Amino acid sequence: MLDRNGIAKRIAQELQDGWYVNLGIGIPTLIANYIPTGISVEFQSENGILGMGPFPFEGEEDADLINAGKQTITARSGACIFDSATSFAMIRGQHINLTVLGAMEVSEKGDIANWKIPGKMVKGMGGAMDLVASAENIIVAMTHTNRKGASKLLSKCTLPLTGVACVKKIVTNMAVLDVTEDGFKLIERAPGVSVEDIKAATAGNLIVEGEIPEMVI
Amino acid sequence: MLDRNGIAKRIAQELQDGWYVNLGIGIPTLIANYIPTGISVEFQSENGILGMGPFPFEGEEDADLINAGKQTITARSGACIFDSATSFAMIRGQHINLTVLGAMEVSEKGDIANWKIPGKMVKGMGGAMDLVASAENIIVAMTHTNRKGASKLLSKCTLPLTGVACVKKIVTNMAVLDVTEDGFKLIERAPGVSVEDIKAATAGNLIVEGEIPEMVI
Amino acid sequence: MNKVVANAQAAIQGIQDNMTLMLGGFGLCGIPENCIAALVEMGVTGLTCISNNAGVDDFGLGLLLQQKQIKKMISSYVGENDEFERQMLSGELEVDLIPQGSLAERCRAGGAGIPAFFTPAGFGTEVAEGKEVRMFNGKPHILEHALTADFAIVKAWKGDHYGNLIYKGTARNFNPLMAMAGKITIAEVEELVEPGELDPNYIHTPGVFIQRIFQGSTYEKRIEQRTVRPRS
Amino acid sequence: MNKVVANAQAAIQGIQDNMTLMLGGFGLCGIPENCIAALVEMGVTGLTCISNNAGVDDFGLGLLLQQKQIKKMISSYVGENDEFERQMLSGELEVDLIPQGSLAERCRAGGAGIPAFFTPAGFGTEVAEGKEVRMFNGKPHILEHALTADFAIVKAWKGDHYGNLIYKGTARNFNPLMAMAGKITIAEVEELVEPGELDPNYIHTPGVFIQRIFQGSTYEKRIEQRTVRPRS
Repeated sequence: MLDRNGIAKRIAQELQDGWYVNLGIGIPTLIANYIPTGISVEFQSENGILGMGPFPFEGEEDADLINAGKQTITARSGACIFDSATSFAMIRGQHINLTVLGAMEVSEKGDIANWKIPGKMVKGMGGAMDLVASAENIIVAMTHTNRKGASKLLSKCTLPLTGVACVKKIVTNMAVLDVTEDGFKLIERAPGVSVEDIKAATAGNLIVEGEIPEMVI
Repeated sequence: MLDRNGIAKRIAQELQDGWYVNLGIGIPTLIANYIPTGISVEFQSENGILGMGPFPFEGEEDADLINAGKQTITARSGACIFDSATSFAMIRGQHINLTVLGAMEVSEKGDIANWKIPGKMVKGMGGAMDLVASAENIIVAMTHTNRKGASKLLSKCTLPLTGVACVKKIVTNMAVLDVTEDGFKLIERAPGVSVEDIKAATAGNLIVEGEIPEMVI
Repeated sequence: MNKVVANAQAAIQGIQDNMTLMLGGFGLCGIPENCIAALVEMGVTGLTCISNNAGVDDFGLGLLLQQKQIKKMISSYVGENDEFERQMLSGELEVDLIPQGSLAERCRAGGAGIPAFFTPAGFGTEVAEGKEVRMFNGKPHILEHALTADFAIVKAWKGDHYGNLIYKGTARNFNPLMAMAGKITIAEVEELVEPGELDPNYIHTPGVFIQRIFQGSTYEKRIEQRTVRPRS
Repeated sequence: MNKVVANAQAAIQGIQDNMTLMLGGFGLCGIPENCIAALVEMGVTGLTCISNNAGVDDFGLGLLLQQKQIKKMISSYVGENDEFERQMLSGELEVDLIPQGSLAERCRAGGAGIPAFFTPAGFGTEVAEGKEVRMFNGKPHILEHALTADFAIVKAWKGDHYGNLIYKGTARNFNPLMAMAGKITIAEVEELVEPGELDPNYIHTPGVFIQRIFQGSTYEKRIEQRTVRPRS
């Protein structure tokens, strides 16, 4: 089983040279720490910066320079700042090559739910609905099951949707899966996790074809 | 009868302190030379400048600083530059207090035609359609009759329209007229021009109520 | 064309109960601190506030929530505020949650005289309920309408007497869009400069969108998530 | 992420007959002179060109018109070009005239993933023919669709390797909007600078919109209407 950093490391392998990438709050944010050597990617934060750098050194925090998670950040050389409408013009206009975000549920059709638990939690969708409705390439980073042990990969989402038929790939603590027309297609197993484990933890339709390799992290 | 500068001077009397004004090509441009003392107005040019100043001194022309008529200009202190979408956001969003433009024809309903003579002349509408569709306050500056002596104030426009029911006031070489529900209402006569002269030169419905004062220029 | 007013109290003159306000900022970054404090002092109630977030319990719009001055929030994300969640779940507070990009574009549209536009964001979700759906390029889109406000209140870094504004860093966010969409727009700035000091080529918000401007005082600029890395 | 190419010839690689191009500029102000010259040299034909104007007889897009490389122009104003008028009236050239604000907004929409929007501009005129009309706030509006292009070609003052751009004065005009709307966007700049030289806070076009950038040579920057005032 992977920890949060493991999930981030595995997703980082998907990055390609020259990509612009939007990383959601939580596990996705960690991906920036594991960019493969030899490639150059730029991170966009939807509150209005492209070319986001690492966290500042202590004492150098700037209240006027934060990411979408409200964390203090730095700007890399070659960064640029813009307003929220321009930021979502980039997103909606498909100028961002990859979006990685967390989810509470994903369906085998690629539907995603991550913004609301009726009656319990309503934080809002933030930029997630714009991101998932527009991005060509969406990877979900999440644990395979929730805190109660229930699968988060379902035949149909039970929570209010964030987007429809949009998720292309899922990387969990247990597996890498592609969302295909026929359901979740198992691509890789996490170290020490068997196909049977993944089957048991996946409520939606799981497609297992041939030998499933273990991830190389 | 007024000359071009006379028309501009008369329209300048309509300016109010603190207004943002868009001046069309031709006679309207001359208005900037006659701003009443004691008031402050800012001129917008739809190619992307607010706070347009006078023409530059010879030798100080900047190819990167022009107005919508492609004339070299200067920027006043407090000016700002923006792109064409922002420029028309100002116009469409009714942030500009007054638009003055020329016309080939105006109807008694306030329709305006100024961009096309089918088969003969098609220069395009430029920003005129956006301006007339959006501005709350539109003054047309033109000669009362065309070169052939035909009236330009008609019951109905014969040329392709630029906008519908939008013109509020007309200042010609002969008169000042308001566009009302019932037609062209005569407000002032140009020096030396009689009401009869104006009646003869106006093809659309002309309303003359009481004594018509002569303009004070 | 001098739009300078003395202070926040003067700037918010005319804001009345039950009005709709837009307030710039993302989280606590780029929020009009002085005007928010003045609104608390003024005690105006029944407000509809359009703002990406709702502040935190004891800062930003959270201060207006504490005093129950807000009837309705129109936001994209409100997850940092317990009092907000309490008022919302209890039904005291109406909430309209909008995708962040749609919120930004709807404010811009309101200022730009675009009454409505199509966006793919929210199709197939609660957000699309009751909204027109249309296909473009084989993909479903929903029709979203422009937002405007009786007063928009924005925070900038520098501004001049004409209302020309420059923002700093990611404190820009929603401010330039909301600045366009207020019937009256108030700008509070950290530094009020003389006309001519701002380079016309680098102004973020043209003065035409601003009706009142003042230099705020004692900006706290609170940081929500102070994240740092070790010096190696 | 180095997007620099050697010159205009390298930048326009891949532009083929019958493609749709967007070209920035207002009149002759802010036009991509180097790329236009390279397109003439390349001899590509059947082009649909989206540009606010059509240049003058012997400069700007007029050069492509002279060589009959343009099949269709999509513009708002073309009044400074006799050859244009001749080709249009004779039927050699298709022309789609669009209100300037709608043209700007349609380019922005194309880049911003907004497939269509409502505007009041053109209602009741030829421009509205065949277009959906809808009332908003008691006023008729027409539905306009986004514009995109196979290649957008823009001209900026300064740019860096990432494609971040800064324009100068009113040479900005349509360039930032068209930069957003090209499947591939080429930027030619007067000065190519090292990353980090441009202040992130004052960049007009974020590099994400640009695929290729080069430093142009020998800008003529012809003035259409040289207007001056006497020194008093």
